Amino acid sequence: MYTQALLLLPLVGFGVAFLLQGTVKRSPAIVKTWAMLGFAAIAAVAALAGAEIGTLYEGPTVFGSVLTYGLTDLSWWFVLLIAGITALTTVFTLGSLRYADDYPMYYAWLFAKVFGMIGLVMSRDLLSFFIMWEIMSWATYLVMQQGRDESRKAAQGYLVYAISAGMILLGGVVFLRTASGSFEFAVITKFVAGADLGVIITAIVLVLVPFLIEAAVYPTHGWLPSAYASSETTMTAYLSSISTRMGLFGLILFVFNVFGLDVIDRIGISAHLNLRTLLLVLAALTAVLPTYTALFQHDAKRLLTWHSIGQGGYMLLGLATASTLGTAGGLMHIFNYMTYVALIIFSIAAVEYRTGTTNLNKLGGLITRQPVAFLGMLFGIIGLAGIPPMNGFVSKWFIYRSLILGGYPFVALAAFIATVGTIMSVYKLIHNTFLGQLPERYNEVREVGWVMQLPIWVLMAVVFATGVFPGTILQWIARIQVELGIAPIAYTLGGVAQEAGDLNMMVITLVFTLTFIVGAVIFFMGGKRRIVSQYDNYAAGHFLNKDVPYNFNYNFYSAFDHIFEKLYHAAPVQSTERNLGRLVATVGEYIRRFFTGQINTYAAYYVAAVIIALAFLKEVL
Amino acid sequence: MSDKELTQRSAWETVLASLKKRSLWMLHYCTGCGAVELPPTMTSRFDMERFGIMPMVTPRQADILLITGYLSVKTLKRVILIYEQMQAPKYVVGFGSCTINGGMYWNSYATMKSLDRYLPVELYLAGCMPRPEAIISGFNSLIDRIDRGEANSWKDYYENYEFYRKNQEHTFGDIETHRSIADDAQYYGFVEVTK
Amino acid sequence: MVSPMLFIIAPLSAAFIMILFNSRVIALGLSLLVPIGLAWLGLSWLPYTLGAAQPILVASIPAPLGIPLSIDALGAGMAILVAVSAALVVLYSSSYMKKGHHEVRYYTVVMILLTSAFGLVLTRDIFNLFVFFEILCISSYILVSWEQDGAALEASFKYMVLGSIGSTFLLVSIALVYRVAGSLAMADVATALATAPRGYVAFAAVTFLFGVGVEAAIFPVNTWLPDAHSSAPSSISAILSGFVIELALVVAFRVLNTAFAAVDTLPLVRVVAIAGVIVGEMAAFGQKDLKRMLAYSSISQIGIMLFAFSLGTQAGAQAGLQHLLMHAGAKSALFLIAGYFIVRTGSRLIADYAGLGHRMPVSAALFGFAALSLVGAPPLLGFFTKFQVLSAAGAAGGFTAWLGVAVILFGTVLETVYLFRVLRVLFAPAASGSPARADMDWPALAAVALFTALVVFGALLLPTLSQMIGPMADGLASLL
Amino acid sequence: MNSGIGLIVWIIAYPFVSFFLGVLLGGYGRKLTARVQRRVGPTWIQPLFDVIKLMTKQTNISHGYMHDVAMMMLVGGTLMTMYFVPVPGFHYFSQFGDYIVVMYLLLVPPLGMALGVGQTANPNGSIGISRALQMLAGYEITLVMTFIGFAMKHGTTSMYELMKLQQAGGPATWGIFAEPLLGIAALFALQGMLNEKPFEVIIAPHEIATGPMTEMGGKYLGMMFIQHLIALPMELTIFMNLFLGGAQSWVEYVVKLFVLFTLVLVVNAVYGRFKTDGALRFFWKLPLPLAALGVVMIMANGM
Amino acid sequence: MSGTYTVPTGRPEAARGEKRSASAIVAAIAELGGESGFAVKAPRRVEGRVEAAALHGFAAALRMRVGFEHLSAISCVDWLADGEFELVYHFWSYRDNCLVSAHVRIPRDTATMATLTDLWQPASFFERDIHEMFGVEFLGNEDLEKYILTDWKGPPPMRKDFVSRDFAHDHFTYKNYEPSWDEMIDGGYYSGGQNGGQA
Repeated sequence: MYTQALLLLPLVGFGVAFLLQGTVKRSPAIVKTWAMLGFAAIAAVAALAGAEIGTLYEGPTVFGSVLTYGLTDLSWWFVLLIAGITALTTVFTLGSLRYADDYPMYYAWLFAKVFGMIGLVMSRDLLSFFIMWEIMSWATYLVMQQGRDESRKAAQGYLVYAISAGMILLGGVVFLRTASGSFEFAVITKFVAGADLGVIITAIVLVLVPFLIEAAVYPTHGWLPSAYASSETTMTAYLSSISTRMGLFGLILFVFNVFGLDVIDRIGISAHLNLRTLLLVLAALTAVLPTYTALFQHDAKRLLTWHSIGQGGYMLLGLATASTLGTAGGLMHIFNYMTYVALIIFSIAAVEYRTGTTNLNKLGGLITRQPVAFLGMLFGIIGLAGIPPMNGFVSKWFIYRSLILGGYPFVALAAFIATVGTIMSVYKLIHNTFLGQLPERYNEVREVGWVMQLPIWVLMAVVFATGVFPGTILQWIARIQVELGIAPIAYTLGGVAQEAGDLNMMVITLVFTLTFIVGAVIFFMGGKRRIVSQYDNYAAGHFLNKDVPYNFNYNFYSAFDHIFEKLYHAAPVQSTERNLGRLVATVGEYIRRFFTGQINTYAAYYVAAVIIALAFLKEVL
Repeated sequence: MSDKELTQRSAWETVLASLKKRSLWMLHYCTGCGAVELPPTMTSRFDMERFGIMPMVTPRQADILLITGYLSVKTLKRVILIYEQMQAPKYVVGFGSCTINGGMYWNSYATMKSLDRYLPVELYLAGCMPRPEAIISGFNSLIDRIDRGEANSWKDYYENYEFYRKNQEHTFGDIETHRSIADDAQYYGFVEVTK
Repeated sequence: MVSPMLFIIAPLSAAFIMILFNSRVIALGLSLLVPIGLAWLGLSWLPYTLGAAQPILVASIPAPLGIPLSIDALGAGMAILVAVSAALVVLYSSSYMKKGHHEVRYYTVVMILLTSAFGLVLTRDIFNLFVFFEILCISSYILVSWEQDGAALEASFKYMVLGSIGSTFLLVSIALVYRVAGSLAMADVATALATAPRGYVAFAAVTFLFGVGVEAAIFPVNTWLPDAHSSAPSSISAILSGFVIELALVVAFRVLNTAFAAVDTLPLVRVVAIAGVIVGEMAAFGQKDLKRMLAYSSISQIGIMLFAFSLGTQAGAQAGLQHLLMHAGAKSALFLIAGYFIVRTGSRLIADYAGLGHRMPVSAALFGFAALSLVGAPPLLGFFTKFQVLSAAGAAGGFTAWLGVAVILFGTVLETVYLFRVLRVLFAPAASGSPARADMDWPALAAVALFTALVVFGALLLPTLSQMIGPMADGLASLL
Repeated sequence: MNSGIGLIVWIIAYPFVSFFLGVLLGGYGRKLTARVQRRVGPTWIQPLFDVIKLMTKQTNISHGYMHDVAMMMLVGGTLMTMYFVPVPGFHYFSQFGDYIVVMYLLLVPPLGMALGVGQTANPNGSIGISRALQMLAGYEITLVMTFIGFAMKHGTTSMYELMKLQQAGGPATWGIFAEPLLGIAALFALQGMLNEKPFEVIIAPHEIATGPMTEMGGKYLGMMFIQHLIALPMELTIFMNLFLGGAQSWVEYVVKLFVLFTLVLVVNAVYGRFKTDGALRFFWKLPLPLAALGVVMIMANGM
Repeated sequence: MSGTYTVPTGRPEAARGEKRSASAIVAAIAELGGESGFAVKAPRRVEGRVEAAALHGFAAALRMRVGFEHLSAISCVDWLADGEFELVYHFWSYRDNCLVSAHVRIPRDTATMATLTDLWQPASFFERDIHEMFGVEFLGNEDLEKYILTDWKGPPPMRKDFVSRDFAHDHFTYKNYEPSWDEMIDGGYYSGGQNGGQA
């Protein structure tokens, strides 16, 4: 009963929000309360739907085959993630969405997107999977294109990628349908197991490439930064945390469940150089290059969108090792990343709500004015950088262990290079926003209201709790691994107990608190200390005041600028993207010239056509 | 300097003083010609690091403020700012005759005649640029004074701040150092809380 | 039951009555009434024709001499589509056409076009087919040149020249056929041609194909279409793209499958179809003028339908017909909305529509939904029909089929880009201050809304459609 | 000392032992550098006097609560990492966290300091921190490459296991002799990790007024000194465990510490300072390829 | 000549051509008309008096027509006895490697002079310096504010009638090396902060 409700509620929500769009200008409260109610209900139903795992439900019959949907462990995990983050984002938007009339359809499209995602995650046959995939990508386009014209241009970029991904998938669906005779996953699995190599390769390419495009893996990530960064900040949080992971869900579902791991491994030269190694290399590139591009960004949101690509690379790294630890790391990283990226972007939204800008060169010193936002971002960046005691560390530790012991040293090195890049760009983010001198124009900035603070506190608690007690999350992941046919991870409440050295986050955090207390004791043993104003500062004898600009924000990592200047501006992926677009336009122009506009050429075409047709038929006869 | 400090020092303070004297970090404000005498004192020829004295870059980390020459009105403003940025206990060392009585520029309209009217000076090193031996003997006497607990001139700045402030104002008017010495004095308890 | 002959008589007589009274009100009333009546007539005949084709006795003259007409499931279906589209377009024209610009003549020519359309569907006699075909072409030339400005005249002139070349080829083919068959009825022709020498039949088939092909906008010979559709008044472009081209296509295919069955022309048609899709999409990609872009998009959609029919399988025919229905709805809606965009801004260039979406929110939304369906976004009708076409191609198998699938998929990506580029321009921030609402007038809005409703909620009538589509698809291959 | 009362006593005593070792090492370092410059140099326990002077400063200025918490996090973080590094006779905590954990825990103190320095709102400090993080990309990546090579070779990422393997096998299996390429690369990385002269651009007194320590006065600077004195032996021990086979007895441990530190100091005493991008280019041109070559060699002749 | 002015840039035409001797330069100056008192003082030194009012014209002519494109300095001499300031303008020619110094006498109490900043931008620094140290008013030079003795309230110190020693004595208290016995009692010798409020 709950499973149907999971699909029905977003639809109803969409309908009502669609009708309420007119009221947004006069009183946005109506739409907001409706949205809050709707998403809270979805979250509640998602929690309760756990009981109905495994039962299949019949949907409408299309083209003679019944659309079936239902919950499995993997899909329930994703449904919970979707429902949770949507509810939190909506709570945040209650406070942050001031200019509601700029986004009349904000919640309507959000409902549509949730419907698409939940449908995708719960679909149990190929056709319903594809229908929900298309609905989701269209809904994502509609969600992105709201607000300023800049976001519409970026959404257009996303649309090209999403539609080409959708069409390749449609090709794959048709191919599999004709080859295996039906849409059910079971039939397809049996067919693929028996099929010869050629068929498998085409099926895998046609099905997996769209997921890589949606998950913004390295060569196909061009659309993500501008699309996510130009939409409204809370929407950036929502998109970065969950929207790109649908591609990963597809990957997990098809690689582990539908095609099965042994079929995937049949493609490739040797046990060490097969499809999974290709995925690993792609994942490593995805992890490293976007993270170092994030270093050069001047806008906070754009910096984080580059990170969402980078962290997507980590998840793919974990999954592509297909070992117990690796997949556990990948799956947990999806959850971890969702929590702390939402936390960071919410605090950026809080800063933007008060100061009106996210330009890292203009901000500074807001720690004294917005301490809660600072704390939120602090927890977030510790998680993003993967430093204990936050949860980001646990999943990264799994991924490193599996890569090193799995015999991929250089991929492990690439992962660590990405971590160093993350730490650098993450510190630049918190330094330029909260630390340094407070510009005089932000003197009256105050903390944001409790509505916006609530999600920040909740996420901080989640990031810390799952960091110290990773067992709570690992139990879900173990059940998923069993369902995917991988040996489940031997988890304890504090981490992992394995023969090759284990991890216990509880002990690490306990030791950290004790040593922190020792540090505090030493600190308070010293003399009295006095907090002084920011202008009472060493400036080689110069007198500081509010007119003296005394911040180091611009060009924060100048050495990297020197070294990677040319590479960054060459931006290989974006330039290939532009050239491709120009190529299609010029070819189109030449073809259009076929329609010359003079009647005599048309007559010539006519005669030529008849003659060629006759010749064609002659040799056909 | 009230007499109480001189006589009744607890055993712990005595031990502490003997330890603290072994580490003095010096911020040399090289105005005038005095700076040229410091390299030989610091490097291998005389090596003042034997006594734990090390040149330091920022006032926050320095204990000794070595003013090595005459002070004009403009440089005095900077010296006051740096002095107030230093952490107590801090010792001003006047270096050369220019800081004692204006030295060669005794009749100039622009240079300060005696340093101690603007800052509590712990130690003067006489000489129209004293030689490294003089510097080191001066520092040794400073170390002995710290050991005996007599090097408390920095308290004088807090206790008689009005005197120093008036002289400073007389010279260059008001400066904005974003800090009030009177509040500091009461906060740290160098002066009995009047209000 | 009322005789199906009414399909031909009613519009013809309505045309003459209108000319007689020469009053706008009567003309509008009649041209609304007749299509609605015929639509009802088609609906009433549909259940009967599902079972078997119903021959019609013309003026009670028996078979050998009388004009052989018969209405089968395909005929009834197409008749309903034509009637409904015509009714909606006339409703749209009532507020779209400028008042007093000798409108009566406009409606009479539309009525004549309708008669020829119904005639084409019902006729079983090859010469009769040629006559109705000529009436259809001529009325199209007149309607295309309706704006009387430079572009329209030049376009209709080019259309006429190509059309006449096509008619001569058709006449040649009929002559060849008549020499062999001795009779003009398609049934006799089919039996006669079966025994004729293959080269001879091949030549007749090719000339026939490219004869009708001009009107059916088959790839090499559809060069008139971009100019004609873009310079014709939008209501006419809607009719042309909506059902005129499709009608010619269906008729061409019916004759090819039956009369010239001896010669397997399907591979040729498939190659032409795939070429049509690619050329249509690529040409539309760089377009600056909205109606020209939609015209090129029609070329590619026709290519898709032709590709579906050319598969030769039952599933292919059904998919083609469903796609035809969807395209009629979506493309007509797009053309009609484009018409009002031009009326409101006075310009045909997309760039000048910046911020128009804020002034005409409802029509922009309808444009969006129609585009979504044309591109094949679930849960709209477009998705199901496109999926049918692709799975039929998949089932048919063979290299050209899979090539067709790939081309259609690539074409859809291009189509999405250039259609949603228009939407982005529409909703760009309005240059002027608060935009005054200047939406379409209510009759036009009603017509467009109905077209879009057909397309958006089309998925709901899919189950009922699937029972009827079987016999309709058979109609393509039988002459009863 | 790994169970029961011995453990509790050692947990309490270990920080003091480590601090004292740090003071000795620090004093020895300044003495050695002085001797290289033909100077007498301060007493052996000069760092102790510095720390006492700093901690007993009567006025201290702070720039906010984050500045204070950062100092506690700095010293606390280092102490925490210290417990996870096995020393002769004590490896209780190694079972809860392997070398990857230690590598990440090593990042906690710099992050804490960076946040504190950030709040002091002094651009010199920010420039220093940005240089410190950029240098991280230099030496840390080389160190990790060497570690990955070893972990892959022995199939375990736990530092204690690696140390035991090397102790069992005797000096021949010590990291620096068994895998010379990795050993040399790690030495360069150690020089970077300890912020010694060729890679000391972070402090750079004349250029950015001691970088991060610009606004640190009184007990704040004292806390940083304490952290430095505790971190010094720990970082040397990490290198020793991975490459010199750790130490069974305390005498061997102290001797190895001083020998290793002398090697680092001698290089520090005579070299000038790289610019930041110069240091990075150096690390990516010599040590990293060296380490990579070492790993390739390990993979070549089988796990 | 106040108000915004555009400073001519680039080399004047006359500065090109081959090198001339000092006497040739004197001849060139003579034919400028007006001043005739210029004479060769040393192999590469030409000196002469110019009236205050005529200086600006002379300077412009010297630059544009004779080719002396570089004003190297303006210095001021205080003739207390004659009650006059003597402003010396040093012009220099790169091509001739010769210095022309024009001496101008202006009355001491109403010391005003036309500015040369419209011909040479650096002239403003020389004029600000002289204004600060001697109190000469330069008409047409807007920014005559102090940049050396920023907090100085007293009269222009370089004037001969300003006695630095007397000013120092009444503004600064000196260390009292021979304190009388009562001063010694209250620590007169020890020059700490006790005695008097005077700086």
